[in-house]
Formats: sequence, structure tokens, C-alpha cells
Amino acid sequence: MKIRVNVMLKEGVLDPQGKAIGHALEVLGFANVGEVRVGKTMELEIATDDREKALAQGEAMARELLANLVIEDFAVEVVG
Amino acid sequence: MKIRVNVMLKEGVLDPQGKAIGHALEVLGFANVGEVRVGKTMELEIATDDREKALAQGEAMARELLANLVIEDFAVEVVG
Amino acid sequence: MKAGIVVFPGTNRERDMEQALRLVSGKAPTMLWHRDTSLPDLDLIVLPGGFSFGDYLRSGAMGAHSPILREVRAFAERGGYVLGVCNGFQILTEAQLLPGALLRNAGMRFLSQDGFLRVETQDTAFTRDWAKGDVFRAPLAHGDGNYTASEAELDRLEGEDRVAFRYVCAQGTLDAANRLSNPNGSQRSIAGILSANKRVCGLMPHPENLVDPDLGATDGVPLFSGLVKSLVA
Amino acid sequence: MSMIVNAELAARFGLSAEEYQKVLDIMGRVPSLTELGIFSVMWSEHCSYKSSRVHLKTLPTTAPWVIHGPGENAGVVDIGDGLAAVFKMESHNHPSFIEPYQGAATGVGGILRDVFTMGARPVANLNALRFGDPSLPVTQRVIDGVVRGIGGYGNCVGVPTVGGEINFHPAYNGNPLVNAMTVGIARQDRIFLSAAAGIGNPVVYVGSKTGRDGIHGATMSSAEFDEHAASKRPTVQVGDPFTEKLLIEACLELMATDAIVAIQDMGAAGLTSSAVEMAGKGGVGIELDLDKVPQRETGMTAYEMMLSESQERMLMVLKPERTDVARAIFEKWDLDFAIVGVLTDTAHITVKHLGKTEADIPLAPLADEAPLYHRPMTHAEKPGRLGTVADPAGVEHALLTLLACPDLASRAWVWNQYDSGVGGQTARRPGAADAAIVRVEGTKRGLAMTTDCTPRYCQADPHAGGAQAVAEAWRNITATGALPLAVTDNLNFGNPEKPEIMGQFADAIKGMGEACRALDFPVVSGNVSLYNQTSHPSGLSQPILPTPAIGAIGVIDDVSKAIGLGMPEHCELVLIGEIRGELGQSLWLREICHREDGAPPVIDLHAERRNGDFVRKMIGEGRVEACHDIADGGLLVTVAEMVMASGVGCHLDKPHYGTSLHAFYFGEDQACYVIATKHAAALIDAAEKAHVPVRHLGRTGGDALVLTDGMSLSAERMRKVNAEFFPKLMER
Ligand SMILES: Nc1ncnc2c1ncn2[C@@H]1O[C@H](COP(=O)(O)OP(=O)(O)O)[C@@H](O)[C@H]1O
Ligand SMILES: [Mg+2]
Repeated sequence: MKIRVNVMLKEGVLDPQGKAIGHALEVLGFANVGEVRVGKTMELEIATDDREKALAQGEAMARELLANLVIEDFAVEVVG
Repeated sequence: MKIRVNVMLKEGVLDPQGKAIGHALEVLGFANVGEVRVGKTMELEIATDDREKALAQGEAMARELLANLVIEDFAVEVVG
Repeated sequence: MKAGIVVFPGTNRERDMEQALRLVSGKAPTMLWHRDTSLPDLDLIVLPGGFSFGDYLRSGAMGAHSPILREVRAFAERGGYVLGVCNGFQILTEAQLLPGALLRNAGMRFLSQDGFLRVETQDTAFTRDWAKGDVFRAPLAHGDGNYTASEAELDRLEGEDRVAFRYVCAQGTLDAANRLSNPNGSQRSIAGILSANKRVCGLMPHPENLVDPDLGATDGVPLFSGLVKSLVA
Repeated sequence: MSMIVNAELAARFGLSAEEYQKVLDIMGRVPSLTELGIFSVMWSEHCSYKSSRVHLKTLPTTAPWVIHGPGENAGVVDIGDGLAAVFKMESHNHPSFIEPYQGAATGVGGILRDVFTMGARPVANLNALRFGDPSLPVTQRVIDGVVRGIGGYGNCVGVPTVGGEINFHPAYNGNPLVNAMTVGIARQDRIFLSAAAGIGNPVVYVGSKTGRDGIHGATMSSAEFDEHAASKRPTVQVGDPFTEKLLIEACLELMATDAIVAIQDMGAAGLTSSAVEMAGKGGVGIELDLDKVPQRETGMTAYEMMLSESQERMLMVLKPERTDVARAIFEKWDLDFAIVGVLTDTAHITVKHLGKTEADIPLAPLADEAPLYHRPMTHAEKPGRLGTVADPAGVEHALLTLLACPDLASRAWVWNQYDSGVGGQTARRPGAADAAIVRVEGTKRGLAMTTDCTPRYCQADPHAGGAQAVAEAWRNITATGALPLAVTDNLNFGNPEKPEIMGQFADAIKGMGEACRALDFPVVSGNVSLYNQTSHPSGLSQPILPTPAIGAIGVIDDVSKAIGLGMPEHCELVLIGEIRGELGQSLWLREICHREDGAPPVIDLHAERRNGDFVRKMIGEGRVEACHDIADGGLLVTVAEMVMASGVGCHLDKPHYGTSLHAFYFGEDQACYVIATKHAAALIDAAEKAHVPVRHLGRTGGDALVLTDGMSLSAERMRKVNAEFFPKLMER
């Protein structure tokens, strides 16, 4: 089973990367782009057939390693 | 309208970050984790109400800047 | 030799490059700004190291979309000489002036250490002052220097004699699987490559930081002295 | 939390009952929330130095070469050719425990701003780090984040990180220390200060937008750390080195014009402290219109904006007719630029927001009546001198154990993550010499720099430890051939409200001051970090070891003459200084005997000065091929480090100096140097004439460190043992 963990900076935390990308898009002529936020996506193959277990494990892994909860939020979903 | 652009390394391109995370998870005791792939997620606010237009623009921005098609694939979706 | 150095926001080795060019060629290079839309009369354009646009998104991605890159591309298409070092190499690949891409170092950490390069081809302006097989020291300073390209692309580079430099260990041994020899994990230990016409060269290490005897070593001088010989026409 | 202003809220903001009463007296009314916020940060330990000021005043701060001592953003000293070195060290301890990467990164960003705000181009960074027990996962997480953060920021801004130090001790388990130092170079006739002047002149904000970052960071760093730290957790400040790089270039470009009247970075307590300090120093009033402040988030209150610690921002007073020039420069570099206020003749700071006056405080009493404490002190009894200790291990085993131990293991894993060459002026990289050396661009001159402190000595005897830290910094600069010029310090201590901590603090400063005076080595800038203490649920409160980190610089006229550790073959090894075999508080005692006791080594400042001046003179005369001072681990570790640096071995003579063998080899005697020379006879002769203790020690050659008793350790073997610690710990 494959899960995806999405990690984004918390609301209010400065996102220098998003800022720079927004600026670059503007220079490229995409005038209608507002805020840009950048996060990480991790796709993980988990050896289980149990959706609930996979999600719970994704949550555990995010808390322990994949996300930095001081500045980041995360979401886990099953993708296949 | 908010879109999300997901950028992942292509199948076959070595993903050192994914490998490192896989290893770290194993050290932490998550024994059942197979392949890990790491990508980027970008959430962009687009000043339009037209879903199709937003998706098309996301695609254009990904091709021009957000993804490097030599090594990366991307997917665009509307999230809000 | 009339050289120009492109400065992007976040470029930080432009002064190092300026110093090296001045020392070896006896002539001060011209500084170019990323927003410039025309070029002065030049023999060589250098894209120096640094973190153009913070290296945000991908190293070199935003620099490759700067106005001046249109001019650099046209210059290269006219047969001009272009050198990209470190971030400059990353920009050249992002702009597809050179093939492949530079991924995160295999060890997932920034590498700042002496690297050892073996010269793989001789008949180019960039390598003529070395002999093929020469090994020289060049500092590495990068987080994304892991050269990658498709197998077909790599075969083509080798077939066309377009690999300029490879990482080796201090004793000269080539071993792509060994971090002591190939510190960032580059495919086939590739440290620097050339365009099809051999006039565009990109490499990750910093020969410009080893040109001054007062600072300890001059291993990097041949890169610049070779260019001077080729371009002082 | 409820935001009704009263004594209770004031207490939560860190103001004592008496301090709050003073606020009421000054204001003649109950202050607004914004006003209370301003008082609380300006009167925090971090900004007001209320516990430390009376002691800091005793440090020597002047010399003919000192251009600006403490009181400015950084110290400024004359380095010749009309140029000045601008440098300072600053802590980011608490943030680096909460979020190691961002804490360390923003620490580097903050100290860089202190230096370029004075008109200097930053040319080098250093850092002094103290971590807890390395076997703890939390320590490893902190090391990983701190090292990545320092590199992530410094590498991107393009300032080489050329030196620093790292110690480990369980006393830092819950409270690591991250002290960052920046050295910059400026023209002496283009130094920029922060005193505002010119009623009516515009106050200009440049850099990043303001968000709700790190509100109350200044008061937090002045509060003891406990297990509730998580709930005190403000939004962590995230650094943006890319913006900092632009800010450096834009400021230096503007500084080449004559537009700036005064300039000040926004550090701790952001807009509040920069506005208050600029106006206060200039004796003028200042009015801020917060509606003009570039904002990253919506709906920010005056209180939030005044206390935000968003990074990469500066405040300037400009000549009115030059604002357009300035605006054009900042726009070129894609940075925000906004006129946010004006200098007034009211002698007040007035803050307006959305048509309301949110704060109106008289500046003079805000500064003059800031609390100042003579806190009670007690002085711990000093440990007695260590008696004789038998050698349980033998020399070879001890040497290999020491080379492998956390405090002596190679730091290459760390410095290999820092770009030490960017700028093209680095002459001695980390590990190559006792001090790092960076050439002054456009000249032959080099700046030598180092950071030093031995906290275990300071714990045993703060007075001796404070002096030793200064002496070691001086010695490290001397060992390269450079002339030591001046000191910056970062005084990291526990809770000053505890008399024993305050006693440590005062004693360490006393020792520092004595050493600075004896060595003509004035203190020109610094930083104090108190409340480095972790309280445990048991009620016990663990302070860190007293850690007065010393940063120092020196100058050498010809950078190509600088000396490093690596020695060539066919040299004689000579010992300068006297070895009595001081094993008290030594690493040998700790690592081999598992004891941390005894008195630290005796500091003889007269010998220090005499021996060091002699060594520098010999280097200047070209008689020295390599030089290394004796410090942690003692003589044999010093020699081993020289062998490892070059791969060239040496034979040491049979020692016969009236002390036991292990004490001779591993005692941490001060004021000593090992020199490799091709002119041994002349050098020994000169030393004797100058009454400098000198001994022939051995000769270089081969590839092993060889003792007369038969011990022979190859450079390779020692390097391997020495290199293992960090990769094994961090790359599992
Ligand atoms: N321990 C110290 N020794 C000498 N000077 C100090 C010390 N601590 C602080 N200073 C000086 O006091 C002034 C204020 O310091 P600080 O508040 O840390 O500066 P900033 O506001 O720039 O961060 C500076 O000039 C600094 O050099
Ligand atoms: Mg300051």
C-alpha cells in the first residue's frame, strides 16, 4: 500500500521559498499569482493491506521524522 | 482559486533524499517501509474562477519553471 | 581576453572569479547584471558560483529564466565561450545549454572540502593547459552537485569526448561507488562537461579559489591560462 | 491569555512588581498593551543587561587601535591601510534548542547584520558551540540541526565559515549553546553608527516584511528554560539567507553614497529596540506610523508589529533629499523599502496605528531608569591542587583514547559542511592553523581569528577559567604569527538570580579583565546570555557550565608568512614554555581516570605574554615552519595534531623534566607552544637570551609519532582514530 505524506509550513511561518517562487512567476509574466507556499511530499510504500494501519503509521512517521512540528503541519493519505 | 502542483523525480532517477529518509525510518524501527520518494508540493493562489484556466496555467507554470522535465514529473490539481 | 561575469541576486563567488580572471589574464572582467538585455563585446561569459535566487525551488532554476540567459544562449549559439562553475553549471543545465541535471549530494549534506579532478580531454580551450590524465586539486562547495543524466545521454557525452573532468581520489583513483573518490555520488564520477561544440563548459568545483600562491596553491590556474591562450586572438 | 494591562500581565511579560511600579511612575498612568510590551522588552535582561552591566563595566575596552568599543552594534579596530575590522559574537541558545536549524541559522543572520549595519562587508563567520551528552538522541538532533543551520545560512549569504569550537558536557543537555561571530572589513572613514539625528528626517524600513515571528523572543531568552518551554513557544523565526544576501549588497551599495544619517539592524525586539536605541542615542524623538510598515500577514496589531522578531530587516534615518536614491537601490535588489516615520523634537517614541496612538513613551526614562541590579553573589570554594595521580593506562592507550574522545576528535565532519573558501581570501581553513586566516582583499594583510573557552576550567575556578579563555585566544592568534588585537565575548551563564551563578559571572569577568589587561587585548564588543538553565520536574535546576566564550582577532602584515600546524620533514621540534604537568581538570583525567577534579592549570599572564611575544617574533623572522600551542589534551596531543595535519612524523627526545611521564605528556600547562624549526640552535639561543623557557623536543621525519620508549603511531592510524567520532555518531 502506498501512502503520501504532505508537509507544509504552518500558517504564519515565513516561507522564503514560496516568496521567491511567487516573485519568479511574476517576472515570467504570470501576473495573477497570489500567495505561493511550498511543502514536501513523500510517497512511501508500506507493507500492509490495512488502510487504517497504513494511515496510522504514516501519522507516526510524520510525527517522529517526516515533519518538524515546531514549524510544519502534515497530512497523510492513501494513494494506492 | 487555489491549485496544487506536485513535482516528483521521474521513475528511474535516483532519489538520494528518499533513500536517506527510508534509511532513517528503518533506524527508527519502521521495518515495513519499502521505497520512499520525495517531491515538492506547491500551493498557489490564482486570481481566476475558472477551473480549467487555473489548471492550464498550473501546467504552463510547471513546464516553464516549477518542474525540471529532464528529471521530474508533475501533476496539477485544484484544491480550493 | 574580454570576460564578463554574470551576477544574479544571490550569486556569491563573483568576486572570487573576478580575482582569478584578473590575476591570470591581467585584465579586469566586466560585471553583468541578471536583468541586462544586451551584452558588451565579449570573448567569454562566466556564470559564477553562489545561490542565485537563494537556490529556492531548484538550484539554478530561476537564474535560468533571467533575462540575461537569453543573451547568454544567443552568445553560445554564435559560438561564444561560456564557463559555468558550481551554481553556474546548475544554471547551464537548467537552461539546457548543457545536458543532465545536478541532484542533491548523495550524502545529503553540503560538501566543502578539497576535491581532486582528473582531466579527461585535452583539445578544448578549458583544458588545453593540462595534459589528459592530469590530476589537480579543486575545492568543492555545494549541496547539489550529484550529476545525473540518462544512460543514453551519458554514453553520448563519453562518445563525443565531452566529459571534461572526473572526480578521483587524491592518489588519482577513479571509483564512482566510493565517496572518497566521488564525493557527491555523480554518475560516472562526472565533475564537468562540455557542449557539442566544446565551447560551453560546466563544472562543480572551484578552480578559481586556487590561483593565488599567497593563499597556498595554484592548481586552478591552467583553466584560466588555457582560456587566455585560446581567446587572446 | 487575557491582555488587560495590570501587574499580573506585567509579570507574565517578565517585569517584576517593582519594575512595573517604575513603569507606572514614568507613564503617570496605566500603560497600553503596546507600551507594556515595549517596556518589557527594553527592560529584559537581553536588552538592558540589568544583571551584568555593573560587572561588564570593569572590562578594559580601549587601546590606541580601538576605534569603537562596546556600545555600538559591533567593535571596530584599526587594521592598517585605512581599514578597520568590525566584529562581534552573539548567542542564539534558546532558539537553537527549540528548533536547531532555524535557531542557528537566524543566529548567524543576526550577527551578520550587526556587522554590516556598521558599513563593513562580512568576510568571515565563526561559531562556538556547546552540546550535551553526545550519546543522547536529543543531542544528535541538535548537532545535526545546528550544523546544517549554520551552513545553510552562511553558505548561502556567501560569507566563509572559517572557525569555531565545540565542546560536549551533560550540563548542556537541555540547553545547548550556539554563539556566532562575524568579522567584517570597512573603510575607517565609512563607519556607520546608530545615533539618529536631524529633526524631520525620515525613518526608513528596509528588508523583509514583518510577520508574527518570535514575538517576545527577547523576554523568552531572558527566562529560565523549563519543561513548559513548549507552551511558551512563540512562532519560530525562519531565516531567509537569500534576502539577507540582498540586504548586505543593497546596504553596502547605499553606504557608498552619502544618504545615511544612522542605521540599525532589527535584532531582538525588532522595531522596538531599533527605534528606541536610534532615537535614544541621538537624543531625539521618533514617531512611527505602523500603517506604513511592510506586513506579511493581515490584521497585525501594534503590539505584534512592535515586538515582532521577523528577520532580515533594518531601520535607517536618511537625508530627506536622498531617499529616492536609496529607494532605487533597494528596488534594484527586490527589497521592501518604506518610510515608516520621522524624527521629532518630542523626546518621546510615539507609535500610531490605524489612526490611533498606540504608544507614547518618554525615551530618557525608558533608558535611564532601566533596572540595574547588584545581584547578591556567593563564591564556591576553589578545588585544591590535584595530588599525584598514577597512570592506569599507559601513554599509547591514553593518546589514542584522547584523540578519539568527543572533545578532541576531528571536527572535519562539521567544517566540511561550511563553505570556508567563498570570497577567495581564505588563507588558513579550519584545522590548518591555531587561528583561521582571511586575507584583507586588495592587500597582503591577513586577519587571524579564533574562538576559545574551556568551560570545565571555568566550572572549577571561574576566575582562572575566564583568564584562560582570553589567554588561549591570544595564544592561538600568536601561534599563526599574527598580532592579537582585540576581543569580543559571549558570556553564557545560568540564572543570575542565584547567588552562586552571579558569583561565577563576576569572577569570570574579573579573570577575563586581568588577562585582557596583561595582554593588551581590549574587549570591544560582546553579548551576555543568562538563564541558561534547565529546570526538571523534580524541582532541580541544572545550570550550564559557566561559558565565557572569547572571540578574538589579530592581524598579520603578510598573509603568505602565516604559520600553520603542518610541519615539513627535517625540522627540529622545540618546546617554548614550561611544563609542570598540570593534570587538574585535564581531559586526560576525565577520559582516562573518569575524574573531573582538581584545580585548572595555573595562569601566569607574565609568562603568557613573554612566551607569546617571543614566538611571534621568531615567526616574523622566518625561523618557524610550524607552530601549535598546548591546550586540551596536553603536549602529546599537540604533537599528534601536528603529525596528523601534515602526515609528517617525528621522534620525541626522552623526557627528563622532573614530572611523571604521563603528566609531562598530558598535562594542560598554559603559555606553551611546540615549534618546528630549521634554525633550532639560533632559536634556542634567542629564547635563552629573552629568558623564555625552551627545550629541544625532537625532530620531524618519517610518518609516525615515535617515542623513545618504543611507542610508534603512524599518522594514518591516528587520523583514523581521530576522524571516527562525528561520522559514527551522525551518519548511522
Ligand atoms: N559581555 C560583553 N562585553 C562587552 N561588551 C558587551 C558585552 N555584552 C554586550 N556588550 C556590548 O553591548 C552592546 C549591546 O549589545 P547587544 O544588545 O547584544 O547588541 P545588539 O542589540 O546589536 O544585539 C554592544 O555594543 C555589545 O558589544
Ligand atoms: Mg545590533
